[in-house]
Amino acid sequence: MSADLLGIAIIDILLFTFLVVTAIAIMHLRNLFAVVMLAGVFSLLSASLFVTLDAVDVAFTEAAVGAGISTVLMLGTLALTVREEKKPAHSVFLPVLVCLVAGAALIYGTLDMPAFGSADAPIHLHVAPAYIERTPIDTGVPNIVTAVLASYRGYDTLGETAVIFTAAIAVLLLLGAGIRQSGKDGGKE
Amino acid sequence: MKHHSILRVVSKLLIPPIILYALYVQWHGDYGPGGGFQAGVVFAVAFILYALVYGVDEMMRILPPRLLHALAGIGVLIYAGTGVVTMLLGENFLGYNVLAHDPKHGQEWGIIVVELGVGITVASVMMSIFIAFACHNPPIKDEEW
Amino acid sequence: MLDIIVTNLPALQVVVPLVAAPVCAMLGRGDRSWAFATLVSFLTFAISVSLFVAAYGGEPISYEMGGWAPPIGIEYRIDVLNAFVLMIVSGIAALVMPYARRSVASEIPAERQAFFYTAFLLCLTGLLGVTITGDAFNVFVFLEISSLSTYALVASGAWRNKRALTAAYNYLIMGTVGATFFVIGIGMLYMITGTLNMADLAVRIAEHGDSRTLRMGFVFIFIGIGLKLAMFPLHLWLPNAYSFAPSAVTSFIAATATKVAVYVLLRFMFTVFGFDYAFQASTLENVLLPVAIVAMFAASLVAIFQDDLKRMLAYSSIAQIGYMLLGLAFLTHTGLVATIVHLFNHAVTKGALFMVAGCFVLSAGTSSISSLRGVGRDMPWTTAAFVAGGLSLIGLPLTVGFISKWYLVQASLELGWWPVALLIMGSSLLAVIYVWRVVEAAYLQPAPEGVIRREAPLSMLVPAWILVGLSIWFGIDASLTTTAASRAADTLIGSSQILWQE
Amino acid sequence: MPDIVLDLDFALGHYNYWMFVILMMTGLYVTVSRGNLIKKIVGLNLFQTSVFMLYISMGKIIGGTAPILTGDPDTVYSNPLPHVLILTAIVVGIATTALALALVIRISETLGTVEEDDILKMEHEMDFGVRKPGGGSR
Repeated sequence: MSADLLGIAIIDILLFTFLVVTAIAIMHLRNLFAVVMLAGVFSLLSASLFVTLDAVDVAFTEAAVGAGISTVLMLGTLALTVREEKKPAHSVFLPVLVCLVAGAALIYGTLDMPAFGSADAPIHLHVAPAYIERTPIDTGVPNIVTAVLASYRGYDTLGETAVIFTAAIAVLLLLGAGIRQSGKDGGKE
Repeated sequence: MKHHSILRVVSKLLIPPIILYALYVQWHGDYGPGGGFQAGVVFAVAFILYALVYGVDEMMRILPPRLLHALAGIGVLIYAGTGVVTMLLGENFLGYNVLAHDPKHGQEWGIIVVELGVGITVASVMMSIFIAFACHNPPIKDEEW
Repeated sequence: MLDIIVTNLPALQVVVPLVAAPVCAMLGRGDRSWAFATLVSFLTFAISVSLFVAAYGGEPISYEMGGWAPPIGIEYRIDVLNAFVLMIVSGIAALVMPYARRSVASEIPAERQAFFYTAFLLCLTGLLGVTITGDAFNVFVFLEISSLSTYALVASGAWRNKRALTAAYNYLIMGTVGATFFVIGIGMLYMITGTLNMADLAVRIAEHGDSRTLRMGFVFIFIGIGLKLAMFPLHLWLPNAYSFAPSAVTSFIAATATKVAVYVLLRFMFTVFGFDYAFQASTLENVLLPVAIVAMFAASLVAIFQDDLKRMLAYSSIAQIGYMLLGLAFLTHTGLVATIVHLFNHAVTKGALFMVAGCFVLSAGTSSISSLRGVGRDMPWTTAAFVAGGLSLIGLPLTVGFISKWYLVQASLELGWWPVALLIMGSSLLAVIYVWRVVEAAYLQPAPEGVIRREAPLSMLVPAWILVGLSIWFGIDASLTTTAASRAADTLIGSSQILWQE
Repeated sequence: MPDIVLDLDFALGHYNYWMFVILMMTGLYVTVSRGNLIKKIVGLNLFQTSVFMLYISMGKIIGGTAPILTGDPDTVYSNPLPHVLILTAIVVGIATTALALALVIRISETLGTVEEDDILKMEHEMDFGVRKPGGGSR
């Protein structure tokens, strides 16, 4: 078990190093083109982390959304706006303070968390085994994630579909219905 | 990008497999990773690639925005409609058990139908959003890139 | 057929507006989608009234989504408290919709109106979904439906004033950070309990006992909701969002969105965490009490110096949220009743006042107080509605505002906190000043030359006057609201099973 | 040396929560400190993705596999519920991003800038009709 844990730790720490480097680069670079590309890289790296954590569905989605659609939309926005960030002029004291306090609170909260990967954490003992046991009996769908997503917690997924629909309505309300306009959509219709 | 013939040929070769893959992900989500959401995104990406190479107008000729907007709503209606049907059949909202003769099959049917609803909504929403972004007159000209 | 509808009423409460939204988007033209959305809002209100009647009688109603028993599936759980909030939300929606037609026609271009009404329905769906659910993660999903549509609705004020765009953007950033904090908090709770159902969470948290993870879970949920409800000093998004959004949107979200956030806070504090939880109690007393009092004064003071009527009302909203949090900070039954009663009272009052502001915007083209000089003669009914609403905001007897303040003062005196009681009265004086500024401009100053202002159309005046009427009706006879609030407080306290100070 | 061994175990059991906290705070920092509206959104995405990692890592069981039934009764599956929650959260994330970017496009169109400092200056001008001391807007 411990060797297993160490192995995972090494892969994790490697991926994590990449993630941190990417995040810091995103923070410092002012060429937004590069920033968007690195954000895509960040998503891909996190997708591989999800694979090592057994979350294949999530990894798939993160890769498709974070590195795919989200990057396309970001690039589309850059094409319509600017590609260079201005040098920040204001003080960084308050943001640093906010992040330090929030980070410290989070670290404090992790201290009583059950150890990573342990099979006897409360999270694995209550509802989750019920899903794993009941999925083949109730639904006959081998992918438990699909069964939980579409059936046991299907209502959440309806909400999720509604969120996506909301995004479409919101974008259409803001940018128009996608029929090419001759003038500027500045709002003086 | 009117003159890039390599891009045009390669994308023509790529787009059909991407669509095929999207369909695979859609229908195979019960067995492996994937499902309506992922399939919808992949499907949308195929058409976005098409639009990037051949132009948004060309894409809008195949998929008019009005159709996409309607489809986005229809996906939600398919999902919620499944719930309404189960209610009419005497179960709770989204209780798929009553959709077939035995509960297990009912669940399978229910899952397939709602995943289809998710897939339709996600694909058409992603494409509508892309079109809405792309159809905004760019203040920067193409040559400046 | 009828019994199918009756047994599925909890699901229908949310599903009806949810299904209506895509249909509304497909209807196309503005008038048709408006008529449809109005019909749906009436239907939703009817459902929530029947749910309230059912929940008022006794036991909470539980509805299992998909037929899966909780905690496997998602549960809807309706007791007096959320039935009450559901009724507020859908009732305000049913009044704002008729009001919206003329106001929206003047502020949103015709070809976007269908999308506008769809977003409105989605916002209603989200708020109802947050209120009705008994599942912690489901709260997040529906919170995001309502938030995303609200951002878009706020931004659609850009056709009148382009600053609506940046207001919506700032709201989006702060709201999303808040939602993410909320998700972190839920994650921590889930981590130590293994469940997401609220009732189940409560049982397992009690078994689990105090831990650092639980504490931080509480803190992150508290801050996350605090951002959504514009708790001072996390309110920075609110003034701009309220003042630049289209008038119909402002009256709707000012009357409902923050109320729903207060409800979520109550639900998590009492039902999920339980009240004997010492860390929570000390947080309330040491953090919430000063925050609430500062909000009451600082926001009211800022309101006095605003020139824009909507902006002034927005700052007053922050102060009023302070009152609600104050009632919560007392940790007594009376304090809780004050919070819940004020939830209703402020929704009615502020809904009416923002509607009046929208009437001014439609007729005078502006809501700047200095350009509303002499408007009392041109628009007597609208201005009179403002005066009545303003009196309720101040808390004069025979208005609902008085009922809220009465309970707040009583709660503070019960604890012997008489300085707090004095502070409540002091902050009411500030309200007198900012309401008076408008009254003075409207009645005592001469109208500017050559300005023609017509009385607002009936479709806008009637909803505003209905709300004003409600604020007077329930100010004279508060038995329904206070009984409901008292029972809701009982359920909250009962669910957290604690020893009270009384 | 039992104490040190214990600490190592503790660290091994918690290090990845700490990693995610660092990533989260980087994201949050980019969101609150940068003035460029697009970069703020990128920061928000980093923040959210790191929260997703925290969720997924709590569902992991050492020696477990992805929660897709294999038919072998001895298989240990990792917890599927966090995966489901995060799938939903990812969708909410992209919806928020799309809306935020649409807002940025409109802001850039109407105000001609996507820098917070410039926007604040302009709004100051709109409020008071004078330029804020210390530099003109574009």
